[in-house]
Amino acid sequence: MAQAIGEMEAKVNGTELSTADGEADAAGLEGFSREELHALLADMLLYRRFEEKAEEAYAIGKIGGFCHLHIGQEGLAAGAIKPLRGDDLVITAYREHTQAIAKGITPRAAMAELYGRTTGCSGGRGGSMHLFDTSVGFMGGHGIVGGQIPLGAGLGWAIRYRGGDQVCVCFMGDAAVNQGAFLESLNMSAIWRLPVIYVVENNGYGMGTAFSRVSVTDMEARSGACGVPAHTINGQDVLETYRFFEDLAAKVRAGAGPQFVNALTYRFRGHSMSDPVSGTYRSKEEVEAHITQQDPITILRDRMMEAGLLTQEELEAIDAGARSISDDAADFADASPVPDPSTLYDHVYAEINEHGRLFLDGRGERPGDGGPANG
Amino acid sequence: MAQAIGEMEAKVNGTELSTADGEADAAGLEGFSREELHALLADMLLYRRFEEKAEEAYAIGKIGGFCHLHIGQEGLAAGAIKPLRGDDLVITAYREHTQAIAKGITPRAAMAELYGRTTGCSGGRGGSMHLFDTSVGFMGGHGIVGGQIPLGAGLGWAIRYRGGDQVCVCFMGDAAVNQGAFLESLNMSAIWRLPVIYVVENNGYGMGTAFSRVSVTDMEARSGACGVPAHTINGQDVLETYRFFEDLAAKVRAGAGPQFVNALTYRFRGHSMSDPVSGTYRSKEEVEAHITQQDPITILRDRMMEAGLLTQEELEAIDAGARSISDDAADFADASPVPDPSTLYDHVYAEINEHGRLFLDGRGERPGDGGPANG
Amino acid sequence: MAEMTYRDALNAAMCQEMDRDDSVFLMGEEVAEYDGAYKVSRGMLERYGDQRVVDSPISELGFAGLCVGAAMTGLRPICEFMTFNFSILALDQVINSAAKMLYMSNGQIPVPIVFRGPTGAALQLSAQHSQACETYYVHAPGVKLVTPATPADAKGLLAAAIRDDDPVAVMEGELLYNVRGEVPDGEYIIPLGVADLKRSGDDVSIVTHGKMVHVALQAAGLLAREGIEAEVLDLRSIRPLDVDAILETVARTNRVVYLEEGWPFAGVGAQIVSMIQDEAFDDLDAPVVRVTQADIPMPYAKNLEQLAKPSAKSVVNACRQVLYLPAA
Amino acid sequence: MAEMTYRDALNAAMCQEMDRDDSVFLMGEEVAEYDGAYKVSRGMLERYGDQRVVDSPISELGFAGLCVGAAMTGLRPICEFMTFNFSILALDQVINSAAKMLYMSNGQIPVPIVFRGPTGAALQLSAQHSQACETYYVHAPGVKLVTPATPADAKGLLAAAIRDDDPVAVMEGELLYNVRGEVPDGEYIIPLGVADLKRSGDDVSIVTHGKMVHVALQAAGLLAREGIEAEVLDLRSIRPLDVDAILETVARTNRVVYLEEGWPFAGVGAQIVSMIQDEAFDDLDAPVVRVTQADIPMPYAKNLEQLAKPSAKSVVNACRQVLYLPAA
Ligand SMILES: Cc1ncc(C[n+]2csc(CCOP(=O)(O)OP(=O)(O)O)c2C)c(N)n1
Ligand SMILES: Cc1ncc(C[n+]2csc(CCOP(=O)(O)OP(=O)(O)O)c2C)c(N)n1
Ligand SMILES: [Mg+2]
Ligand SMILES: [Mg+2]
Repeated sequence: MAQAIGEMEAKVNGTELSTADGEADAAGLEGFSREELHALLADMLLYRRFEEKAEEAYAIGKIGGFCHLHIGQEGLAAGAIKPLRGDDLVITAYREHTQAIAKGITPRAAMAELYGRTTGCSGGRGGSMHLFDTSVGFMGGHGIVGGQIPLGAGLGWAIRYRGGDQVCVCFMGDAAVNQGAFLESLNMSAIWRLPVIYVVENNGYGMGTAFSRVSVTDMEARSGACGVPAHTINGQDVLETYRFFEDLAAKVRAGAGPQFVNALTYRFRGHSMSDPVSGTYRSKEEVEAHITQQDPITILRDRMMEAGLLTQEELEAIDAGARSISDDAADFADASPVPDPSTLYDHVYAEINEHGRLFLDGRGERPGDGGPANG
Repeated sequence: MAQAIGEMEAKVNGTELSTADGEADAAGLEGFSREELHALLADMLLYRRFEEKAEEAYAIGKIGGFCHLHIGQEGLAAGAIKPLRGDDLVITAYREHTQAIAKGITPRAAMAELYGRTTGCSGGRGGSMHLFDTSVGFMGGHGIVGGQIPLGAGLGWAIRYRGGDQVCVCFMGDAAVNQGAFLESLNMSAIWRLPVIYVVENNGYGMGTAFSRVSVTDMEARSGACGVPAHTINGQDVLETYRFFEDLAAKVRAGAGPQFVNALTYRFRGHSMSDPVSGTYRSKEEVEAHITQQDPITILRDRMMEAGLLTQEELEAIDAGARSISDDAADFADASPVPDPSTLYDHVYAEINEHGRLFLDGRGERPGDGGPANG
Repeated sequence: MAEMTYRDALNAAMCQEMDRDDSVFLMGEEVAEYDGAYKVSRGMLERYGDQRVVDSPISELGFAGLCVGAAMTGLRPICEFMTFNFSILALDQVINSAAKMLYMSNGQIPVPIVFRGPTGAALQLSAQHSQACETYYVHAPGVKLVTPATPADAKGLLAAAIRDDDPVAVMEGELLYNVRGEVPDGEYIIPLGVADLKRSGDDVSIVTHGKMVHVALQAAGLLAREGIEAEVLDLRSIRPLDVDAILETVARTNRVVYLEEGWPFAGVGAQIVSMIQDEAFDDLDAPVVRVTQADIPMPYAKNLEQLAKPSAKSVVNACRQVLYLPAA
Repeated sequence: MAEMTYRDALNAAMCQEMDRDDSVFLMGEEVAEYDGAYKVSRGMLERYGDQRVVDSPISELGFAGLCVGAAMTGLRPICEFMTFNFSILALDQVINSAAKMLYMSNGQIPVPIVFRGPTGAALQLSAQHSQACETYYVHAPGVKLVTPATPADAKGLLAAAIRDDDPVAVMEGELLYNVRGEVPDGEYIIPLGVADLKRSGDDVSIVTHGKMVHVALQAAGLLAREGIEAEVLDLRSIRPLDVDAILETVARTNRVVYLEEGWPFAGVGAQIVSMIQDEAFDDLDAPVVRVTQADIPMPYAKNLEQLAKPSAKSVVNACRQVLYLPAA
């Protein structure tokens, strides 16, 4: 019953698109132009290099706090977000750097946010877990496990309320389905037929806890209680993922109502930069096996090469591009100013009342620091 | 898909035990002795008369606050609780007077609690929504919709932790399954195989909202997400209910793990004493039809009479007994003392610390009232 | 001016704003078909349809979060909690989403939402249904809070809350819904952050908010019979807070009682006292005395409940205390 | 006496109590196989098995409620929140179940539960992971709260909390886990409600709790260089509150600064100030000054975060302020 990691692997391996099978691979490329394939590869390589750069910057103290890398899961950022329209909305948890970039936040703005600089997409106030850019429909970056799920329902509500045909894609981790907010949100989405696609990035673990230890059912069963249709896809196969989301988004746009996607994937790094890659909860071997056999980038690369759609030189050029964009993002971030201390109290409230006092830090001045207060 | 009230009726009527079918009735009595049948009838009549007495007392201001009557749903109090052992635990919501009596709280102690008297089972501090008696395993009486569900899981946890073979029966209304606490609790019960029977008293409505308006699935589907087996029973048939719970409790005692029971029933009165019996949300006709065709007391009475196991005289005697117990309970309550004002601050904390101040009502005296404070 | 109930004034404010702005909608338990558990939204389903007046499942965390999400796109939800007691289930979305969103997003995402419903005790509803929830809402920066005490204030403050671009909690009172009073016709807005002197007096100041305003006025009446003139300052808005009005009344009478229906520990009154001692230390002729609910879960029994709630008598005695007079 | 970290002292307290009482168990996210997100429960799974050291799903409301339910039968759960930020999701069970159960049941059902985990900010964890949650726990009567600042206090207070028959929140600090100090060997209990004078001084009192004790001591060191002797009173327990110790230090120095890491509005400090002005009005030579987190959601950027947190410098200046000296 429990969806153990072994079973998950079996499923991932069970798809037609096993890397060992040349013919199936060729078939898997169908419907994508050479340019499209190159673009997807470039996207994923960028996400990978961006995260590696972040890792590096974290190690030398340029980035602080919690930092959760998406390495290994890039197929989902590209495959689920690239088929969306610009005015579609994405909301997600804290492992969101690459999703933010996929939706249109520039690597510079993303990296600068990780560095806590004014040029960051959240002005340095949000940090790694709270990237925002409403102009590209990226609605954050949320840190409370499950907290983004009702918000995602609300974004869908707003779309429907205004009669729009956008969709909202709401990502979450596998552990988030054990939060009550999941039930409440899926149920409301179902009764009001909201245009929301809930996507579980099912990497098999919530921190050090295997999903099979906190659930006796398969992930597919989780949305059935509320009547939201469930789908399982191989998130390591970016092409399958892309096609699936292209299709599903069209259906939801046309009024199919909320959907639940169980996207199988794997995290190649520790839970956050503070956590080990493996430990009692998953073996080194398990991680190694996934890195060698289930890397979404390798899978696409090999298939493109086998199909004669990618040369080693092209690959190197793409990778060099990804690296240089990431280096540039880091340089840009590093050269950007830190927030001005005088802005400390900005944006607590949108409307600074003419009447009364909103900020209670003393009589217009904080003891010691001299920070301002609305008097 | 939605389990509308019409469908619910169909199910209720679809059981073998239709009141119109004399033969099936006789069959339905199988396995119950004359004494047992009389006892169940007496129990339900007592619950009915008790609630009617409470209704009366509320009307003349002897009972205050919110008062939610169980009238129409007595089959579940008797059928689900009477088969339990004394050391089994019951926890429930705020519509719990008859469940409390079924588990062993005396009508006197229950009524006195409604009256807010010291002789009440919660000393007059809890009131209608918060009846408690740990000595009979009745763990309350809780007012936050869904709030008792994690508590019920915890009672089950404690039973398992101590290696006991009791079961915990945790009641809730149909509307409570939309609370996140429901998902979280059922999931934990499933992964830890807790000996808890979750019972939805499915009367089709949460206040004025039909279940079909807040769910696109049938109630049965609700526990599937977490892998807790679901059962649907006709809660208006006390014998079916009794047999079912006798059986299920034995299975759970033997280690079957948590269970989910969708017990179909109907509320004959308004949501609480402050609400109308019918309105835009359900018609007078609908209520009338249920009262005439789906009264658990009438159903049992008719079947006993048809089977020659109950005479009119016996019925009258039983009813007179029920009335006199209820009258006595009210008289007892009315004659009981109200709490002594000096006890106002008792039982906020179990341990009154020797050090420090726990109660912050001034310097040992509240302004004005002269209430005490722990100095 | 028309006389109407507090309940109808709230209804009028919502209708006024829904008429002028399509982005306003109302969601909550029983708000539509049932006309509201306390009939505050009577007739609104018929008038605005089921897309703008929406019955939610009993999922406080979920529907509050859904409303916050909708507000992130510029809609203006009115999120009704049947009572604020139940909103404790939703606090994560209030604090971690609504209150912090604007700051985390560097000003990109205002959350123009209203949370409203009754707070505090009614009559014998016992411990889980009688809680005053102000503290949970005002502790976090990013949320505003108003507590109308009269029908006119109900209309003006709720309308202002709906127009405000920040999350605003509007805490009402079950026992206030039937209170009648004059309410200005037509569009009527009371800016947040403006206290209202409900009664003038030179001897002592009773500062308070919400339904306790009526207890304060009653106490002032009793005091007047003894020749003591109490000023009753209704804060109306706790955040923003009309500090100037508080300091003025302190300067005028030099003696203050803070009255609230909630618990004392880290209550609103604690904040007000702390602010007064900080900013008007030399104006006080006696320590500020707080009158609050007894520091206990609300008991059911009528006599105990009465004792546990602030009464006019307890306010009178608190006033006498700050005047160094013996208790009455 | 042995030197150990705060983390290990907490571990020692839990082991001490689990050894002597089978009814004590530990539940929370990652407490077992992962040894705790912050390794506080290191080795406990191995020592006590998976029935007593239990990894929960990420279901804060659910597992907190489950623990309360278990406590209703007399078990003594230690319910770990990975951080108290996440416990906002569980507040309904803390307030409506744990805090009110004993009263509603007329004394029949004590709830001997411990809620523990880190509160407040660490380093650059941003708005949703940096909140000090004291106010949410102490506002409701029925809950106790302790905030150990040193390894010895961590051991003694956590053990006392586990033995206590009431719900006790034990708020720790991520930044405290590595702090080292002497800890008494063997069974060690510090009664709740006893403040600890961490430093003596005649000129000014810094009253504080939790990890701010270290900031206060740092500030006292700086002040000493200027010849100002500050007393540092660590409350250790917010509820029950050692009122006598506070009044004594007020009487001694007549000048008080309250320091806490949480927000000011209706914070713990507001309550303490209100209590002091009520009970020691004439002992104060200056208004009590509060030093708190800036009244904003915690920003991520390092420089802003530093500004937003109370610093030794801000405490020094607050002390100078109550001494009517110019800022340093
Ligand atoms: C409500 C809440 N509880 C706990 C945490 C701490 N925490 C952060 S991430 C995480 C694990 C989440 O796992 P999953 O949802 O599977 O996402 P993944 O990290 O695998 O992407 C936990 C326990 C939190 N942020 N919020
Ligand atoms: C969390 C919460 N939200 C709202 C309420 C108000 N309320 C009390 S009972 C009720 C309806 C519950 O319906 P259901 O669960 O079906 O039980 P029934 O009353 O039919 O027995 C509501 C909305 C509450 N007590 N708690
Ligand atoms: Mg995961
Ligand atoms: Mg119901």
